[in-house]
Amino acid sequence: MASQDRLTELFARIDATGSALPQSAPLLRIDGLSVSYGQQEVVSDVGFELGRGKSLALIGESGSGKSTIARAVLRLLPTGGRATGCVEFDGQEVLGLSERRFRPLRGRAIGFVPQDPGNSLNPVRTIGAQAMEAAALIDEPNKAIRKTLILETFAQVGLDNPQRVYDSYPHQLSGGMLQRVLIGLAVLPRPLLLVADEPTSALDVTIQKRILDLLSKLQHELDISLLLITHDLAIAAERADALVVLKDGVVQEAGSTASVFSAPASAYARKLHADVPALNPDRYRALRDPAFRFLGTKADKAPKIEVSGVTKTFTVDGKVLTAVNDVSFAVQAGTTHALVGESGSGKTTAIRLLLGLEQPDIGTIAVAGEQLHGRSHESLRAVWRHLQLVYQNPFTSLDPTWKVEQLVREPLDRFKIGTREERTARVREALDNVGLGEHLLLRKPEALSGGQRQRVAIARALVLKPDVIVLDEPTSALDVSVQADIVEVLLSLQAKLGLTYVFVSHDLALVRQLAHTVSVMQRGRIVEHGTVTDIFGNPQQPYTRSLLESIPSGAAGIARAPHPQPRRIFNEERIA
Amino acid sequence: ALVGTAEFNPALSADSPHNGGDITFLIDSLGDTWIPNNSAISSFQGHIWGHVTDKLLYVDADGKVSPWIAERWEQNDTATEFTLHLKSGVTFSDGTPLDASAVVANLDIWYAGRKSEGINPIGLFPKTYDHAEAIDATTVKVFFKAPTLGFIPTLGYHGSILVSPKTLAQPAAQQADLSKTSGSGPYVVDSWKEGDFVKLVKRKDYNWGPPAVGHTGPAFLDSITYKLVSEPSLRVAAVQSEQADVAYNASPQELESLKAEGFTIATPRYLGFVNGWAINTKLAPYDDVKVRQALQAGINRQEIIDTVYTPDWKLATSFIQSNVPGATDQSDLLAYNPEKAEKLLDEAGWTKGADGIRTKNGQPLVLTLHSNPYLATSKSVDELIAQQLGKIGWKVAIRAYDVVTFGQKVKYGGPAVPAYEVTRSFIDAGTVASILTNANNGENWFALDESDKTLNELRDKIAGAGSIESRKPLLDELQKYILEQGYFIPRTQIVQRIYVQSPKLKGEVYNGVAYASYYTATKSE
Amino acid sequence: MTLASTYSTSRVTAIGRLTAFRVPPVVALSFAIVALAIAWSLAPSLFTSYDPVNGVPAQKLLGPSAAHWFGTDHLGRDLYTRVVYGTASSVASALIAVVIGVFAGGLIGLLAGFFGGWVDTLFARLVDVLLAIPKFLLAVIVVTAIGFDTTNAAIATGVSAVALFARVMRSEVIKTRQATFVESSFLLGGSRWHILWRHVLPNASRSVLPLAVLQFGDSILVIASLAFLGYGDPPPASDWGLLISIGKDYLKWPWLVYAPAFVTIATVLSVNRISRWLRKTD
Amino acid sequence: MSKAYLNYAAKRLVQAIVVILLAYVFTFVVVSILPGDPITNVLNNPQNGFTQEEIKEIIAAQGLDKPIPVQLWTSFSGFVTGDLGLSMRTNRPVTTLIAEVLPSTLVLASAGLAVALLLAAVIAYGTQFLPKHFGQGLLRGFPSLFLSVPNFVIGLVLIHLFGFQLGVFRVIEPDSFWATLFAAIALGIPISAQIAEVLIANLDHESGQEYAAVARGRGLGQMRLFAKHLLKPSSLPVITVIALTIGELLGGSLITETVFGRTGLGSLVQRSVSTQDLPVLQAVVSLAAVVFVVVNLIADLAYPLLDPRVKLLGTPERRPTTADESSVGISKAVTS
Ligand SMILES: Nc1ncnc2c1ncn2[C@@H]1O[C@H](COP(=O)(O)OP(=O)(O)OP(=O)(O)O)[C@@H](O)[C@H]1O
Ligand SMILES: Nc1ncnc2c1ncn2[C@@H]1O[C@H](COP(=O)(O)OP(=O)(O)OP(=O)(O)O)[C@@H](O)[C@H]1O
Ligand SMILES: [Mg+2]
Ligand SMILES: [Mg+2]
Repeated sequence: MASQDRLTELFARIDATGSALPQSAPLLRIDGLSVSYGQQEVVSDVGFELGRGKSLALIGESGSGKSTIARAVLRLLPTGGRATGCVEFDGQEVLGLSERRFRPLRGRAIGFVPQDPGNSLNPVRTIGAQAMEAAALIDEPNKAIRKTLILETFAQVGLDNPQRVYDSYPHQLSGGMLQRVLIGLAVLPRPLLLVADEPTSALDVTIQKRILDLLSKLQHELDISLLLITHDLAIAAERADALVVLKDGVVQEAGSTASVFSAPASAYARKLHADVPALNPDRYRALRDPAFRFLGTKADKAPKIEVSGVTKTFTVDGKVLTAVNDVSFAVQAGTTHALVGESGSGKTTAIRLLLGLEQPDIGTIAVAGEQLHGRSHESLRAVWRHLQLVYQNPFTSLDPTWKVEQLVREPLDRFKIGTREERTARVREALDNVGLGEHLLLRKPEALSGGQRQRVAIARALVLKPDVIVLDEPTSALDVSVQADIVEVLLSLQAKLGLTYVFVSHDLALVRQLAHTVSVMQRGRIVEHGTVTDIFGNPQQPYTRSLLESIPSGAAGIARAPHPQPRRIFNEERIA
Repeated sequence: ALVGTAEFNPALSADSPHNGGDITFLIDSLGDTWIPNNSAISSFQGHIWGHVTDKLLYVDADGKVSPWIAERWEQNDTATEFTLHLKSGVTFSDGTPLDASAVVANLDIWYAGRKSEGINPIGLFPKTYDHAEAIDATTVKVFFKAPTLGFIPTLGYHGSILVSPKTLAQPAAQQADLSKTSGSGPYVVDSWKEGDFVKLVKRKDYNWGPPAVGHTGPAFLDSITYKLVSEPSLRVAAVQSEQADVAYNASPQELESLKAEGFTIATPRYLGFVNGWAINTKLAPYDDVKVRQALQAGINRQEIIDTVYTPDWKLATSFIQSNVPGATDQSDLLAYNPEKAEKLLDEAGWTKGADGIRTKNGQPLVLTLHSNPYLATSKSVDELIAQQLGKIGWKVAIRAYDVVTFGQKVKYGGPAVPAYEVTRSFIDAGTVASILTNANNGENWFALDESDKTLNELRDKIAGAGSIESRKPLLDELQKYILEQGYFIPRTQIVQRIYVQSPKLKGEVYNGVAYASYYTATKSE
Repeated sequence: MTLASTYSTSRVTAIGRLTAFRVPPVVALSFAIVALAIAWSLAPSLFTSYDPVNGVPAQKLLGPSAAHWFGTDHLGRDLYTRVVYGTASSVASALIAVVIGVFAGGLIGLLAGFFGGWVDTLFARLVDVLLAIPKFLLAVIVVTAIGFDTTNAAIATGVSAVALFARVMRSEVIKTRQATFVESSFLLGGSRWHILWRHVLPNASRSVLPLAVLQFGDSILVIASLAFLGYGDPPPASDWGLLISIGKDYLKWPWLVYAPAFVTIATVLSVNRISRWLRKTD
Repeated sequence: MSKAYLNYAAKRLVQAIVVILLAYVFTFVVVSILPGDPITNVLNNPQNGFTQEEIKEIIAAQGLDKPIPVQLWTSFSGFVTGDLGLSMRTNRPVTTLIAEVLPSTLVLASAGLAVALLLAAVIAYGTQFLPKHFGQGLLRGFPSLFLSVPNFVIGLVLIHLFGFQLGVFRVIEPDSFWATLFAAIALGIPISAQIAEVLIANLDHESGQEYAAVARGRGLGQMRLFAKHLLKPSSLPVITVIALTIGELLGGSLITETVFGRTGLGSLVQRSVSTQDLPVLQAVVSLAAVVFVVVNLIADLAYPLLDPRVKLLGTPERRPTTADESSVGISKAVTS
């Protein structure tokens, strides 16, 4: 293999004794790796091995040190980062190499696919100019041939019009296309190892699947080893031969996918497994199912929320864009209705209309029998008293200059509810309901974790004791474990207080866990709706089916497992 | 024929070693407009006008009047009619002859200006002027509505510059362009730039210099460049490093060492009032003669010279400069005597409080000073005096305004101006008395109006005096009276113009208003 | 499952905050210098035994020595003492300038950014006009219009900074106004005024603070420049700019320029450092 | 894009014209608050000996007794038709006065800008190549230091050192090459600090961007990374900053010209302010505003053409960079 020769040559230059290694030796061996930023050690004594042509997934919650390990391997730690221990690449210790001697390895031997495609290409240079840099790593003097190679690679990663892509600036391409470009650039010099740091987390579910498929395909076709970083256990299990589970920079468990996935030995890996919605569709059944009875009462009771024939258009740069097109749905009191669909399908717009934050062009909206459309903010205040919203992003929905207590108390003050003491009591109660302790009362949002912030946001919505809470992807910015906590909080509150939820998400697995009824949106329209069992059990629309197929299931991991797991039920549903 | 004479001028003959050369004169400002009437009395433009134009008469540093363009003159007994006899053959640089009609045109515009065009009259030209007639090409007769003894000295004053009638006929905007102005002086304007420089070159056919300076032919130096450098220290440093030949208005502090380095320091005193205060007698407590006298005695004038100035400055001996004809020595009235000052203040009821400041009826004894913006050292003197007066219990507040604000806010007898700082030149001491009161459009310096009989009497007698001799004792009495009364508090004799000059440059002459003329100067290599 | 579980993040942020508030030595030095300047302006007599106004004329223009740290001036006054006594006016005038800039500019920016529409258009054009006139030129004209003294120079400096603060405030307000938490406050029953004062203003002001500190240093310089051109207080005031301006007439005795210039530079540099540090820790 | 761009350009142009006209009116109002004028000053000086009647007559002849709005209208209509009137101080046409001094100021300002850019580039780009601790810390300290030194002190020191001690230039020839160079240095230093701050902040920002790490992952060395990736995006916002420093250049020339004794717009302003020569002040301020507005207009119009990222948003004044805040010169915004 040409690339192998080149590499051998390269190493010969680096170290005359280093090339004669048996093929069976691991391509990448990490031992006792610790990384610290300043005083703070964020990765401690990590070790694993990755064989040639194999794949290994690093998994763990946010901040567990996954990216740090990846960067330590590539020696791209940001300023202040310091790595100690041993990183062996192809039998050669590389951590101690000088930058000058290590640099030839980058790109040529170790390719890198970053997490966020949007920020990973220079915005002021064309794709082609940047691709040429990658092509320069091939020993090919002819520029025209290099360009042909680039275009071929673009085609190989599934870009339809390689020449157009070549001439474009990054901002002219979609996230999915950019990620393909990046993968293309990484594989172009035919590296031995590909490090992919959460290559799909910034992408839509449907695109996510395609990208992962592409990576797997390339890995096999080109015989590349893959170090895949993800926080999603299901993805890891589907795509990797071996797993390394991290927490706080410490390895919790490592081994073949089959063994870790099917029989997690550590408590942390077990929890991680349990928290992935796709793997545990029935986790909250006990909390959720009692409310199904309300669905039957349609005839005798008016729905709590009724949206009918609502259309909303925006005019952007003279072009008319129909964000929500003739949307109708109804929600019974005490149940959860989910709006699902890919990004840009109009979910957020729909609920902004529902709250009266936007006015529909046509159509009517009623909450608890009260008309919402065509009303001013002032006149809606009374409605909002009983209708609250939890935003998608917990980092921007809380005023960073306020303390937790003030934040939760604000609606009480604004709506002038109760006496001082009563308000204080209600603030405590609400915080208690979402599981936040009193010691957080005087903290500002920046001193809270993402999960804690989102709980504050929920507490703030709850403190008014509203009937309806609208949740716009309340957990999409959080990792699975935190998401699981929040979902549990929401469901137990619903069970306790009989709340009505409108739940927006693009994560069908999550919706499957908690919703009673579902509307599937595509390009502003509702293409399919029904109870959660109908939609998931018997999807009618190809669009719905494609969404469902995109849910990672850990199937590969399970296939490798010696004993099938009971949680395959969901997978079978999908296949049906 | 005249051109011919110029060529045989002795200064041009081979035995003169110093002919030729260019000098650079560093000046702190080049003033504002160049309309001759509006700018002639500016203390900056006067330098240039002095070389570019001539005057009818010459007034030397001692105030002596001598012929120049006017070779002779006569007046009638009542001093209402004057006859001037002009030198013949004099021409302006544009070729126009400087004859009687040209002089009449100048006299007319000095008196009246062309106000609607923005050409001002010369403010100090006698307002009694009636008209002038050209009797023949070289004789001018000037008529006044009232006796005007001061007319003759005025002709040598820096405002009275002779400019070509062609120039005078131009509209204001043209006159304001210096290069379009023609005079009859030994130099002509070669080039200039507003706020930057004026370059003068020698006029080769010049042959009518004032006899009093001992030379009448063309100037020796080829060119003089007046260059604006606004920082005093830079001007001096440039002369020190031989980048220029003369620095104007240096800081007094530097003079000592410059002298030691061999530079020529000239501190000519102009004819005029000394630097000092005209006291506003309407404003309490300065309506009390004892307070004024205390002020007179409470100032240590020697210390001012020692600290702010150098020995080149002279102690004031009267309220007019000692070189003015008619000035008398009143030094004993100006002696520093703090005990006397304190005694006078005690007598006037101003008693010292715990903080050292004197009070009367709860009012502190305060003197507010407005530093004269035209005199760079004024602030330092004020500060020093504030220290001196502070010792005898006087509180001194200093205000410093720019020229414009000063003009707006600080006036003789103004409501918040107890002491107006005077820096002012004049040619004839006879004009002094009439300025002091408000009669005949006087300036009423001490806000006395007509209330001081003695002063009025002296004023009238001086104005009516037929001859210089009979006027002399009256002037002495006036000086004594004003200083005794504490109407005027002198600080030092004024040196408004300080010249630091390269030792290579020699032979310049200072006139009655302390302008340096380089007409006679030479520069060695 | 314990819902009250706290995350490792809390540990991380705690450490983060500690490191964030640990003051680097340069910043500590800067604080010390600023503190000294403030002390000088509050109680100058504690720092020197000489008289700032009355000197000993016989001891004029002495070089720096143990007795006179910065030497003496042309009237025999101790220059160090003059610097110390001039601090109050220098510091106070810079404060005045900052207060004017922050308040007038902040208010304009706040209203323009929050209300938008014609209010914004109106203020935006006003600010554009102010910005289009060079800052220093504007200050010179304003100080001429209201008269020459240090307070007026401070006012002029403040006026010339209004546009800057208006602009920064406006863009911050617009940024904040679009923040989710503002809309969220509407949903929680907040009125426009409540949101303006309690949400928009505090958030938008966060980035104005370091800028105000920076402007403080800049104001010292601008006021000194105005004093240098002769638009400051009359003697015997001894503002730093005035001292430098007086000193320039005595270039033979360079400490008359360098000593006050050094104090000015040290103070402004410290203030800039502090501003930079504030920005980082924000 | 093209239609949107033209739209945007038209809007910006109209806005620029409005700002210029408003600036004229604004200056007139401020300037007419100034006490006095050169004519009254001369007349009021007792030494010049004018009588009250004479004073009144002259003032009326100059039209100075008319109400302010009338004077504004006269002057404004003159401005719009290109007639700037006569200077009250020198009695010469304002256009002539400005034409005389403009070249000198233009030379100084462009030299100052060149010095500023050069210094800023050396400092900012130097931070990319010097060893982390010592050299970088030193270089990074420069902008703060430069911003803390009064412009006139730099000038005084340069004159003292190079003009007198070393005799590199003659102080009385401020227009000579070396004198101009040193004046440009004095003028450029504070401005270089502002540009360097922005550059450094941008460089830090860009090199911290994911794409820089990815490019390095592609095997690029520091030199290539800088030249190919960081240089352009970090330098583009400087265009906006430079446009904003035009005002500083003109304002700074006021002091620099005074210190170095140059005759230019700045010293013309100095002389006109001290005598309150309204027509000249009015003209210079308007000229400064026109220059500022035009330069910024050009920068705003050019920016979207140079930076492919920029999308033209509805409101024209939203700049792609952090122009808003950087007008202080401090790259506050750029860092955010
Ligand atoms: N440049 C840095 N300086 C200081 N601390 C850092 C830096 N980068 C990361 N950290 C810290 O190191 C820890 C590990 O970060 P890392 O980015 O490796 O986590 P991760 O597992 O990739 O998380 P995520 O899933 O959010 O990407 C975190 O606590 C983080 O705050
Ligand atoms: N205020 C607005 N002005 C113009 N277009 C808008 C506006 N709000 C939404 N849109 C457009 O309407 C469409 C639907 O947007 P919406 O935010 O409702 O999608 P979404 O389903 O919530 O997507 P995501 O999953 O990314 O949050 C998008 O194309 C969006 O660009
Ligand atoms: Mg990561
Ligand atoms: Mg959305």
